[in-house]
Amino acid sequence: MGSLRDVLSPFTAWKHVIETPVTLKNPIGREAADRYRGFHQNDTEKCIGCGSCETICQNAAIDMVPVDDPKEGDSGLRPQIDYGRCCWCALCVDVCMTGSLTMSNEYTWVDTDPDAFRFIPGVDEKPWDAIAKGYQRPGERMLSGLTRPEMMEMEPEARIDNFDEIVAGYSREQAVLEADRCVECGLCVATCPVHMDIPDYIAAIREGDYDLGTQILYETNPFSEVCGRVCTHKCETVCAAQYEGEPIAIRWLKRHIIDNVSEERRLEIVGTPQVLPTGRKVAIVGAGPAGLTTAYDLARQGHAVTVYEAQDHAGGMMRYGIPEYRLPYDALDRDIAVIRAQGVEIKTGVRIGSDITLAQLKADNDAVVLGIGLHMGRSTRVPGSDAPGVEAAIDLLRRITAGEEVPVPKKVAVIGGGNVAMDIARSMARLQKQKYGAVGVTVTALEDFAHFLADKEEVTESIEEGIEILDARGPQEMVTFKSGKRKGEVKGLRTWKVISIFDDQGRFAPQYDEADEIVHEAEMVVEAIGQMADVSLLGDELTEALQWNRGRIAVDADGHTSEPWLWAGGDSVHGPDVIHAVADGHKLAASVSAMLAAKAEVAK
Amino acid sequence: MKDIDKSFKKDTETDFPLREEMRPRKVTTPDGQVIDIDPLQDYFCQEPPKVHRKSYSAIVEGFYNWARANSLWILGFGTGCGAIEMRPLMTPRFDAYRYGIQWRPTPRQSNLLVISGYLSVKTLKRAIRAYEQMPQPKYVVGLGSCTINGGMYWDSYNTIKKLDEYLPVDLYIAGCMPRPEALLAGLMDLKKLIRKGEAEGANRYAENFDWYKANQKSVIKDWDMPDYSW
Amino acid sequence: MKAEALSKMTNVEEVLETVAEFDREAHSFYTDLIPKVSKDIRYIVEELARAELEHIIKLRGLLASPNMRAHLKDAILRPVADRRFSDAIQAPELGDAPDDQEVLQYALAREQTAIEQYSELAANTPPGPMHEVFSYLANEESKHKSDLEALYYQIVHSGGV
Amino acid sequence: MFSFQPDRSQYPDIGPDGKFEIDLETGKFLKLWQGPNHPGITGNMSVELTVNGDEVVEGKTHVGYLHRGFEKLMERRTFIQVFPIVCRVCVPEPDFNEYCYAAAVEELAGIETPEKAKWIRALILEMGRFNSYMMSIGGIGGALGNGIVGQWLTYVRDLMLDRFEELTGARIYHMFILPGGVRAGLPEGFEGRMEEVLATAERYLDDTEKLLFTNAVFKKRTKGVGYIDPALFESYGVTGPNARAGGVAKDVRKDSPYLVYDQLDFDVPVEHDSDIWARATVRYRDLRVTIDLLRQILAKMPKTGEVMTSLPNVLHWKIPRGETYIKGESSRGEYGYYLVTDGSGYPRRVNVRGPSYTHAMALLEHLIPGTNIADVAALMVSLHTYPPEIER
Amino acid sequence: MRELIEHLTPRYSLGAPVFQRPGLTFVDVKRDKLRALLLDLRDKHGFTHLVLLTAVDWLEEGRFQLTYLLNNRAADQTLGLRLYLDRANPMGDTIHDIWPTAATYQRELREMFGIAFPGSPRVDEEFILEGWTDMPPYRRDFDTLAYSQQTFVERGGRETHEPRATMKHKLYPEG
Repeated sequence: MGSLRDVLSPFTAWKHVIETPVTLKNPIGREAADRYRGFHQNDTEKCIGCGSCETICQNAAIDMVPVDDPKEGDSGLRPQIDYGRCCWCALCVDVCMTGSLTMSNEYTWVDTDPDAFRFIPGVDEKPWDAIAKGYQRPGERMLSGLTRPEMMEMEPEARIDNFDEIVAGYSREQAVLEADRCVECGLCVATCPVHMDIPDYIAAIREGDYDLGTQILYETNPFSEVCGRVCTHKCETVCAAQYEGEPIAIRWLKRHIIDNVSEERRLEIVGTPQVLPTGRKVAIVGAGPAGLTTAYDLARQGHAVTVYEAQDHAGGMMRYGIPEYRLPYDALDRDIAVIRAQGVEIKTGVRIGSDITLAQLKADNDAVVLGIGLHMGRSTRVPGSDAPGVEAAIDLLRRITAGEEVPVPKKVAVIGGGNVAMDIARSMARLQKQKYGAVGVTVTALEDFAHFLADKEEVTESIEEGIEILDARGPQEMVTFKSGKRKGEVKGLRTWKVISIFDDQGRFAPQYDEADEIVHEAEMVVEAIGQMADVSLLGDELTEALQWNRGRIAVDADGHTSEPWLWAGGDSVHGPDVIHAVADGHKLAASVSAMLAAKAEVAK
Repeated sequence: MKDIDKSFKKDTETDFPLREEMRPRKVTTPDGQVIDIDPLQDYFCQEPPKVHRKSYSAIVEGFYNWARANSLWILGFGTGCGAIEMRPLMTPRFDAYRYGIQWRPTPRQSNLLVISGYLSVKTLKRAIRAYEQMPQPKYVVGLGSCTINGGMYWDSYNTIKKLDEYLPVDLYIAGCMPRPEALLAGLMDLKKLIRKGEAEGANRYAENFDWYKANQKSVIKDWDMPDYSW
Repeated sequence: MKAEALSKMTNVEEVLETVAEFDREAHSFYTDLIPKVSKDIRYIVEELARAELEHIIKLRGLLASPNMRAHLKDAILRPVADRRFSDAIQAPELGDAPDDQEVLQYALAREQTAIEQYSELAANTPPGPMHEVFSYLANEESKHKSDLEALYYQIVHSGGV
Repeated sequence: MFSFQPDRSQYPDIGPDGKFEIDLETGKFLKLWQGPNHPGITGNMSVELTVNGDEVVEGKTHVGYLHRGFEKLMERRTFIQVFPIVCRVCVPEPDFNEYCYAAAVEELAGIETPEKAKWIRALILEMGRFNSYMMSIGGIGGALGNGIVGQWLTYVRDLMLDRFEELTGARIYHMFILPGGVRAGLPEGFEGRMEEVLATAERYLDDTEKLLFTNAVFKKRTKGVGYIDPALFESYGVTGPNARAGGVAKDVRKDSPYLVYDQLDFDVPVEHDSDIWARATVRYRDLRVTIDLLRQILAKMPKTGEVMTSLPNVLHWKIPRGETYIKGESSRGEYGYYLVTDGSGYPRRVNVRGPSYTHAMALLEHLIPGTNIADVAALMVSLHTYPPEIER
Repeated sequence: MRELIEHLTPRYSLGAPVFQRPGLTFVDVKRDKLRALLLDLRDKHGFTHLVLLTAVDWLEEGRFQLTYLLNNRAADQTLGLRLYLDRANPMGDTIHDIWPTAATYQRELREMFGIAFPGSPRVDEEFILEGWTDMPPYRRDFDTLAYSQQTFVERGGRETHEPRATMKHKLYPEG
């Protein structure tokens, strides 16, 4: 041991004396790498305050603090980060639903005050706010799914000659996958008109607890079958998942719950009123969503409720306005059965105004609630619009539902770009297919596809079914036969091209190209541009006595009209929408019930 | 994150008897006396340190502070993970020595204690002892989230959450863990504080000795360390 | 008849006075109509009446303004395009109890007539103050008409469910 | 020259088993604490030595100074929330925790790792090994009075930290290996900059060889010191370089290939003397292998491909009941994670098997009696233990 | 591996094996058969390496699971032996004489789970914790956050808000 080499060799280290030092001249503030996970930045405009960052933070470093007033789809909260907790793992950045939260590559923060290390990125100004370098998510978020499972639907060929329901509903596997995507921020709850506990029932799906799910649904909405199919799902428009990827299919998940609970089980879960009858009587006009929801709530509080319906079946617009292939009648009946089970009496085929007067109802009951729908179609009133062969969409739909014979010509033109236009176009297409084996429906809408009123899937499905949809066409005239046997009858629709429909401010300001004129050949022209309520049942006296608000009955926040005994809600007051009508129903019931309780107090 | 078990109460469990050496008992001392001891209650080193008075002359004090600021001698005691980022400072690349900063192996030669991250209760006991052994004037720098508010061990049963409950901290550096550059920036800031005469942690410790001791005792059981002179 | 009376005038003030008088007539027409229609749609007629009144006030303001011509020129620099949306909508006879759509149709037709008349007058007047005032008036009516069309779209074309 | 015979007349009695009867009252023994603040560079642990003259007669390892209760903390964090904290278990080589945890979760949750992610994981693990060996060899030099090696190699390690930083976005705690893959691919021009670091490293290693491994003093102090009988390897759970220094070619990368190690061409260096010298040399040689592996990985890595699979929503990610054990070859030996799940969103139990656990406790306590005080630090450092992975 | 398990099962009355992946198997074992089985595995079947010894607390089932993980390097096989102990009176058998390193594991289990291993060297000495007066912290019924809050002081001044509740409070307080 110990050769001469072992003694001399270490001295070679002296060669480093003449090397350039590796020392950094000024190490303080040396720029970190481009990807460095430094201090947080938040684009507060983009941020929606969903709180996913707070949920995922394993250090409890993030608090959601109010920065702004909440509005739809934005809680107004913004993350405040405690650098006495943070570990710079960037899971908050990875999970961020909007991609607003990022990290700069700045890393130096020295302070004598330990409380200074709490700040709201993007709100409290920091020197690194404008630094572009730092950790950003490389692509879309990957800590939760981006896309919905595809909904099983009937193929166009299979569905076009019948009125069977198109959408199959999610399977358990699909529903769990979809429910899994929810981050439970609850932003949707405020937007839902009835404030359904959406995250909770989605959680119930994940857990496979459909009984609990049903219970949650019924806490806020007795029309889960209906809303699970045709809800306008405002909730999905504010869903945090939409910013990267698709919003959660909340509507389909609701339907999935109700699909998995039998009618009998549902009755067991919901039960019957658990209170003694109060002896108070309430009459409700119209067995639509608003009326029936009111009835459901009031009946569960022990009041005797009678619903009067002019048509032969309960359901209102849900039955007579929505085609069967979107909302099967038996699904609607299952919802109504639960409501009936609460002791609600529904008298169908009774038209208020002609069969019984409103005054009579007023006399017989403690309160009257108006929940009438928009059953009258608007006409364009262009030349020829009163010709034979011109029909109102809503009227046709009603007749189809009621099983009445409707004329089915080979060529039909529809005016309108809303869901009703699609409904009648697709219904007529089915009837044509049954009768002639071919579809001949043209839809002309004033709006262009960018401003279309109908749901996207409605348009897609209509086109799949062979319906021609022409956007941006302004109706000018119903062309009629000028002579011959069919003189005066409709033979077509003349339209102009609409170049643009709204101006820069989004005000209605259409511009036409008169050179682009088309005459759409049709033996029937269906007007589906809008609807209104038939308020003639009120009678002149009451019409005059009531307060009105731009054509609709004026009500206060609780749905109370200017007459102390009369409440009104639903489509005729707040415009057409099932879920809004349900929300109105709850409000009306609460208001009526409060009044009845006050009466009972006085009686004591 | 799992929900907290609200029903949990510490120290109410009776199924787990204390270890033999932690129970109160009688002990015979080498000189034959029999004394009672209670390891969980007996504390030593109760003698408070003295407040380090400023010099009467502002010029002299200014000179002292200048000298102190330019000789930060750090105790080579890495209490937590952050210690690993101190090592590059000792090497040629970052070379903290050129700023008058160096590391010493014993507290008796150091005036700066860097608490490099979390402190387990067991280490807290040693850190306090090391700090108390350091001659005045002395400074404490808290490194990283853990010293500020518990950091990632905020729910650990074995680490303290707020360093300033137990030791007087002059300066904090954010990060988990702070890079050597940030640490160096912090030390430069500490120098400025010292020159301005604002790094008064040690005097705070002396003035509020009872408060600090009470806090220390609330978490450290079994304080079996001898008394020492300040 | 309107056009005839106006075409003979040579004075801007006179024209504006006369037009204000026309508007006053229109205002009283709508005011008279209010009780005739059902209460739920009365707001439309009330709005129409109010619009006429606002127009009168505007004309009065213009008359009182010292630099009236500048105002006129300024206004016609930003011509309002006729959208022609309601061209195909027929002008109805207002019966005893017209519905909301009929009232709007009627009002639209009135505006249409007015636009046409003022435009024609403007076209037949050589450049100068009189040309400006007719252009201005045509412009005003176009504006009014497009407001009405927007209202019509909102009420009638609610788009359906 | 001259021989030195100690006068044993003053020595304490030796019991029938050949060991000292330790009785502090005799005044012939002294308690000497090494640590916790500075026992070489091994981090915060302490050895309670009982010495008799220069000879240590008993050593007890004390740990727990860095105990944070990780295994408990993990039980109340969701599977994704565990991800940021695992790397903290071992400070100088955190990536093994990330890899083992991610692989364990992937196995129990049935997630496939993309091919490219496997290569990047292997790259990171080897980079971590590089750093760890740099610290270790520097530490051995430092503990034996050759601090300059520590200075050099810490500088080289810092260059590798720069590469870590640009790849993973952090210097020490990379938090880069997520369950399901890795966070990102290689940055532009990474290979070239890596090659520069490796070339620099080789240059400094050549110098280290001359200064340390061809050094009479170093040899004198390490050869024949701290001998571990290879027969003890199995009973004391000795793995990794400590075993390889004793002629046992234990290496998980070869014995049970994981990630892409079956596609890499490398030999496991083995020494036979099982003393401090052999342990230092085997690390030095393995470091050379690591540098070669880094080059191989960068050359063979697929240039394109996904680096991350999409995960189920991690906010309520549940993994069915099961248990698994994932291991890898860290710079200190077999590193493993034992993960038990119970079908909930939280791990039932995570047990970290750090190699230091066996090396620093029973083995060290077994080795210490009979050594010279001056050699204790070298012995500890040569075992290459990291206390945080002992107590977690 | 399957052959070995089949071979050992009758002799040591093993439970049903779980073949987690090629190279990793878990099997239940009875306490009275453990020692003989370990010796057999070590001496005859090449499972010479004790990888780890740890416990899992199945609080709901009232038992502790001890996992002995053994490795056969030549065959690249890892075998996990699961032994269940009554949680009310957990008592294990020391194996430090088979693997001396097991003493460390047993000391940790004694401290962290409160499982006794009579006869294991220094098993009752403090290991990781110092001055611990509460229940063993790795037990499932020990809540670390609750303990932490009751023991240590946190920095105040923090308050969080739930998005859903905030929006309800501000947008539809009555609903």
